[in-house]
Amino acid sequence: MSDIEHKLIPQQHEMSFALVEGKPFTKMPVDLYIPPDALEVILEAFEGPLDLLLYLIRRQNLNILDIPILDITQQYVKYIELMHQLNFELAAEYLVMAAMLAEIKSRMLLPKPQSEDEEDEDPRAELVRRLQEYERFKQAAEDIDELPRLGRDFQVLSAYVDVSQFQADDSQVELRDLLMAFKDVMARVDLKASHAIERERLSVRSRMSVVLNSLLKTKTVRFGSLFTKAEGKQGALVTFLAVLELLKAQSLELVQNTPFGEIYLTQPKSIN
Amino acid sequence: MEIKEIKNIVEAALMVSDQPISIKQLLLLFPEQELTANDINRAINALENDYHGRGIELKKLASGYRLQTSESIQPWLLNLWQQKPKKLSRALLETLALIAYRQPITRGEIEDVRGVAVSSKIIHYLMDREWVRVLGYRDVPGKPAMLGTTQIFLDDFNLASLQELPSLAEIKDIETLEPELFFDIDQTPTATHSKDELNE
Amino acid sequence: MEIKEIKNIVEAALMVSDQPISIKQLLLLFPEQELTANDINRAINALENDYHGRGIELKKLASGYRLQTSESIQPWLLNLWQQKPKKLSRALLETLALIAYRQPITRGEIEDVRGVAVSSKIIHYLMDREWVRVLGYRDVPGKPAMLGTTQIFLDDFNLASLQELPSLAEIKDIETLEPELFFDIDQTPTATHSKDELNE
Repeated sequence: MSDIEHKLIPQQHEMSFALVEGKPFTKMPVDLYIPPDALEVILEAFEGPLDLLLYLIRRQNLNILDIPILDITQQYVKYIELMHQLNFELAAEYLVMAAMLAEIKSRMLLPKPQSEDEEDEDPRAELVRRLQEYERFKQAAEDIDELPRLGRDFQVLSAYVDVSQFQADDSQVELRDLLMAFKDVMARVDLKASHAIERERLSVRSRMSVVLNSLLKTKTVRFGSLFTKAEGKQGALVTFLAVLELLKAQSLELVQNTPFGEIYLTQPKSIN
Repeated sequence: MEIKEIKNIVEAALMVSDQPISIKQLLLLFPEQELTANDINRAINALENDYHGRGIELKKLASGYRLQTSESIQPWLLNLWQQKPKKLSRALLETLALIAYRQPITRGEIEDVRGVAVSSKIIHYLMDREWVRVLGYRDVPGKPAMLGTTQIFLDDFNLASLQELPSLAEIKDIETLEPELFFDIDQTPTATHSKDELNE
Repeated sequence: MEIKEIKNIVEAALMVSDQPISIKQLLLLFPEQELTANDINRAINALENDYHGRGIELKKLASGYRLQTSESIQPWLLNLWQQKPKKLSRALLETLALIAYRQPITRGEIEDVRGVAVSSKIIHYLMDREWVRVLGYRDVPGKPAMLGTTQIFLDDFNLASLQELPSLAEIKDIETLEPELFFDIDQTPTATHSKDELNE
């Protein structure tokens, strides 16, 4: 019984944040000296300048509300320099933070204004607020990581069920769901580049499918048969553009056996 | 190790898997205990007894044991299935939407837009439903398949032709016209609100 | 209808579903019997008793009941799989935490708090897991998407509601700094503190 009980206790693995030469690092180094080959992995373990700053403060048991700004700035800049020397790709955010620290330091050196307005706030106040705000979410992230998680800490039971009887009523999907999915995915693409899909483009696209579909059935299609009077000029144009697009993508080939003879569409030879 | 504990672990393993598990595999559950096939068999027998007269049964198949619903219970389950169609996953819907709007499109292109890999399971599902088919192969290295939608896709989505798919601008309009339709899908907004209050 | 029979059918239904099932849905199993929510609740309670001391538990979530393995059994079950479950990166967890606690939140706001850019890969991953969704768009230039968590996030993290998230640490104000605070300032609230101890 004792055997199983021991086994049943969920194992707490100490989080190692970096692997150096195969050996896991579970703690940040105590002093500023870091073995040169380890620096990169350690720096990679920082989630940005706030994280690095927080580490410097916590490592020395400094009070976050009363940071010795000179000390911290010097240490921070040393780290930045080390990163620089090692050609470690430095995110711009780290440099912005260095500038911010320097600014706070210089403001603290200035004599305090005489007026007793509310404005003579501690120059560190904004930084302290941001550090605390970051720290609480850093903690929240750890807390969330400790919540029992599906797949890692537990599984959902799934007894086998013979679905053949259920096939008739498979999952349903509404056109609206599909449209919303498309809108969302396009919104995400728009984050990177702003190009919307227009109606015209769509009809060329869908006509490309129609053309390929007819090729699947018969292997060769007479070029002229792609066009119908009913669709008018615009329809003909769309079909023509679709064929050009497919040619460009080398998804089909055009064959003409005699000059001015009938043109045929075929599947590209390389595929057959 | 007591038979009861072995039984509990074997049961949980069988329960989370809808594939049959062999005795040999079940032995893998206990890498540090010196158990034999005999021990596992005893646990299996005990489980079989437990399930007697229940809605689930332990079925012995060629490749191992599988927990499944007993036949007597199927008609009841059917009631639930008919009422509650399975919801398709977001990844699946997005993949289908991209195929519909951007066809012919390769899997790689879908991945480029979505920023994540498209699972084979999704493609298989779409093909099983006959919503999507391979239209041809692109003549580039790897000869990727070009995917497109089918007639059955149009039928199932009540479309006469692909031209009937609304443009992106029109989709945005649907949303503003019927906002309530899109925000009652789950209860998060309300829950969020009260959480925020806790934070203030 | 006997309670035992109801119990068997409810159990089988919970076992085959990979999503939580509500009492209301469970009632659909019995279209011709005149059962009430009370009958279902009694069956649920009986099941809970059955599972006591086994590797299985009945979890009550926002959207209903779900049968799952208990955490104590997981280390055993992991022996069966070659691949260990993937760890989530700190960047991803921090982003998820901000979305969970601060929803609706834009990507820019997440970046403000974290002090670094949020990679698109992380957002895509969160959306692909269906833990995060776009709740709407903020009416400011650029119309940034407002992100929030989903029902699936709650289900996958074993939470019945957002209220069950661990509480956030408090923010101390530099203006109210008092000398005696100097000594215990580092001890964030007790809940957090005891968590830390577990990690050492």
